[in-house]
Amino acid sequence: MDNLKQLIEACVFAADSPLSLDRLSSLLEHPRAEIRPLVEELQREYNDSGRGIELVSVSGGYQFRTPVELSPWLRKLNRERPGKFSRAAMETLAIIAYRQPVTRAEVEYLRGVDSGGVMKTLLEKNLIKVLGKKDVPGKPLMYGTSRQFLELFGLPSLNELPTLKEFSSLDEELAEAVPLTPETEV
Amino acid sequence: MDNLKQLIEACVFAADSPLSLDRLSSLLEHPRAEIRPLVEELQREYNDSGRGIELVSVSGGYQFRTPVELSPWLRKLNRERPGKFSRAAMETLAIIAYRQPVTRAEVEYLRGVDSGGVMKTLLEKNLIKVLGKKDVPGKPLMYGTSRQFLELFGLPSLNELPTLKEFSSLDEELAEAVPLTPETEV
Amino acid sequence: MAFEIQLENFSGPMDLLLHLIKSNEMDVYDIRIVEITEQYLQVIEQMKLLDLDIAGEFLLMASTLLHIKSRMLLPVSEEIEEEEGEDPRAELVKRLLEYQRYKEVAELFQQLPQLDRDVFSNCLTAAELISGEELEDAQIVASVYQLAEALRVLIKERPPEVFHEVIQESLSVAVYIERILEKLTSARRLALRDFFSERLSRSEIVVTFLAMLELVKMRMVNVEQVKEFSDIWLSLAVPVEELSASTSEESLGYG
Repeated sequence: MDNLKQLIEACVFAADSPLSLDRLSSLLEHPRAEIRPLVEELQREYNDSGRGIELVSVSGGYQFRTPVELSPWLRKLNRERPGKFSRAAMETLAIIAYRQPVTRAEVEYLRGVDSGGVMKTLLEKNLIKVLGKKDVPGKPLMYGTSRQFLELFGLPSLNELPTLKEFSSLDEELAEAVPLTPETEV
Repeated sequence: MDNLKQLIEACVFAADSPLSLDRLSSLLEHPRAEIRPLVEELQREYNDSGRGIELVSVSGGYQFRTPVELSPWLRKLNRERPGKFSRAAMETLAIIAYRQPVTRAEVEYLRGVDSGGVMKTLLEKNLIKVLGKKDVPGKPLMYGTSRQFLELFGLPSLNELPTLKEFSSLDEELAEAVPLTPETEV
Repeated sequence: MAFEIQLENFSGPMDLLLHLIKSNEMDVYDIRIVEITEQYLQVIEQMKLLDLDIAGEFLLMASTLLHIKSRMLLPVSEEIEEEEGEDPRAELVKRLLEYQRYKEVAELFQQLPQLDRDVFSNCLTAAELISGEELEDAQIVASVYQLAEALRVLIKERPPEVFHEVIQESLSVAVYIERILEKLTSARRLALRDFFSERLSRSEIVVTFLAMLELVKMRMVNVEQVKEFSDIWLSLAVPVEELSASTSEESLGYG
């Protein structure tokens, strides 16, 4: 049914965050089994042909995004630029991503620095969230990464985080795929 | 040049407002005369074939939108979105979560506005529930949060609800590290 | 040996330490503690000479290093060995190794394609993309944290008020709605903070805040925040001519 494919395309396009198969299924009142092959068909159409829009799997859902290789042109497009992450922020984010659920004290032990300010910033940016309280004296809060974290880095799920061992090799691949144009002070 | 068409597609897609031929021309450093036929080609591809996305001309520029006839389906997209609340709902939910059991009058006292509508919505969404009647004249209903509330915010139990104090501790340490204004000696 | 080192280039003492170990081509598993401690202290000293504030964490690490150094120089008594394990460096090494992993991941994260930096999605809201759709309520995506935070910050900035002084002032939301609209009529667009002058009392802040929420609910005011951390901006969502008609006290239901 062609109309269903059209609807899927429109929904994924109009949604303001990645749409999961489950949500598509409940929105369009069709079983996942009918929707999945159509999504895959759309992915083939968009991703195979040097188009300006790709249909990617991210954060447990589907979303249209532009291909990485076009980024130099697209950066000029919108006035609002995202803030760059400080090294402290990235380090903290990495620790939280891999060790979640993790307390502030654990993060600070590893980094050797007070990390309250950085963690507050990450909370405000919605990149991390409170998962609960740890069942130890003082009941400290435990933190983990959020859906927005996956969206930011285009990760389909937390399982897709680069494994700690493999990153040195992955590094090289990435360096090839994305020539590290030294951020010419945008 | 196919790559130019790809770039046009990506730019129109990612722009935060409709893109005019002039803007496209200056962004992509190609004359309008080269860009226009490619835009028209894209329009034919998108608009002729019952797709879920259309390339339309709006306010002097081009923009991707969904076809009008699909809007009844897409409207549900906004409304059903879980975890997206108006400020009023968020505020009410926070009050109920932290002060439960709480009556409607108490919520309204704290918020300073009528909250019947918001609370009805929260009841319909199963995020709050009636806990019983308060033993005061008039026997008003008392409300609290539901299991769905915990699920939505990913909390194992109400005990894990972070206190405001805990959040602000992230702040205080920051203030200590960087004394901004010597408050004591003013 | 001259050090061209600036403390602020390091995200913390672990980072500095790792840098020293690497530039001395040492094995993390076998740190030459005397050498490293000396160099570390030199860096700190230089910073002191330049009269730079050295964060406590850097000093804490210095004392940890000194402690390890002294333990390594002293003959090990059995008691201490039982208490702290064989190699006084062991814990630090473990921390360094783990820290190093995350430091590398952090660098990898920097290289991953980032949304809005390397890849882009359509950044408009659903209401703008769906043809034939009127703009829905200006809804704000937020967690409980964001909301509580907004209010807390506003209240925190006030000087403490005297308690027990119950002022039964009738602060009417409607009056504050009028004030906000007046300001917005002349200025068109104002930052949220512009509405909270120094002189406002706590209750006035709350009422002003409520008035804003009410205006957003009535779709008379747009609230926007162009990016994280930037100011929140308010602007009129309706033509000025329509204002007087819609905000009389009765229509709001506030007496």
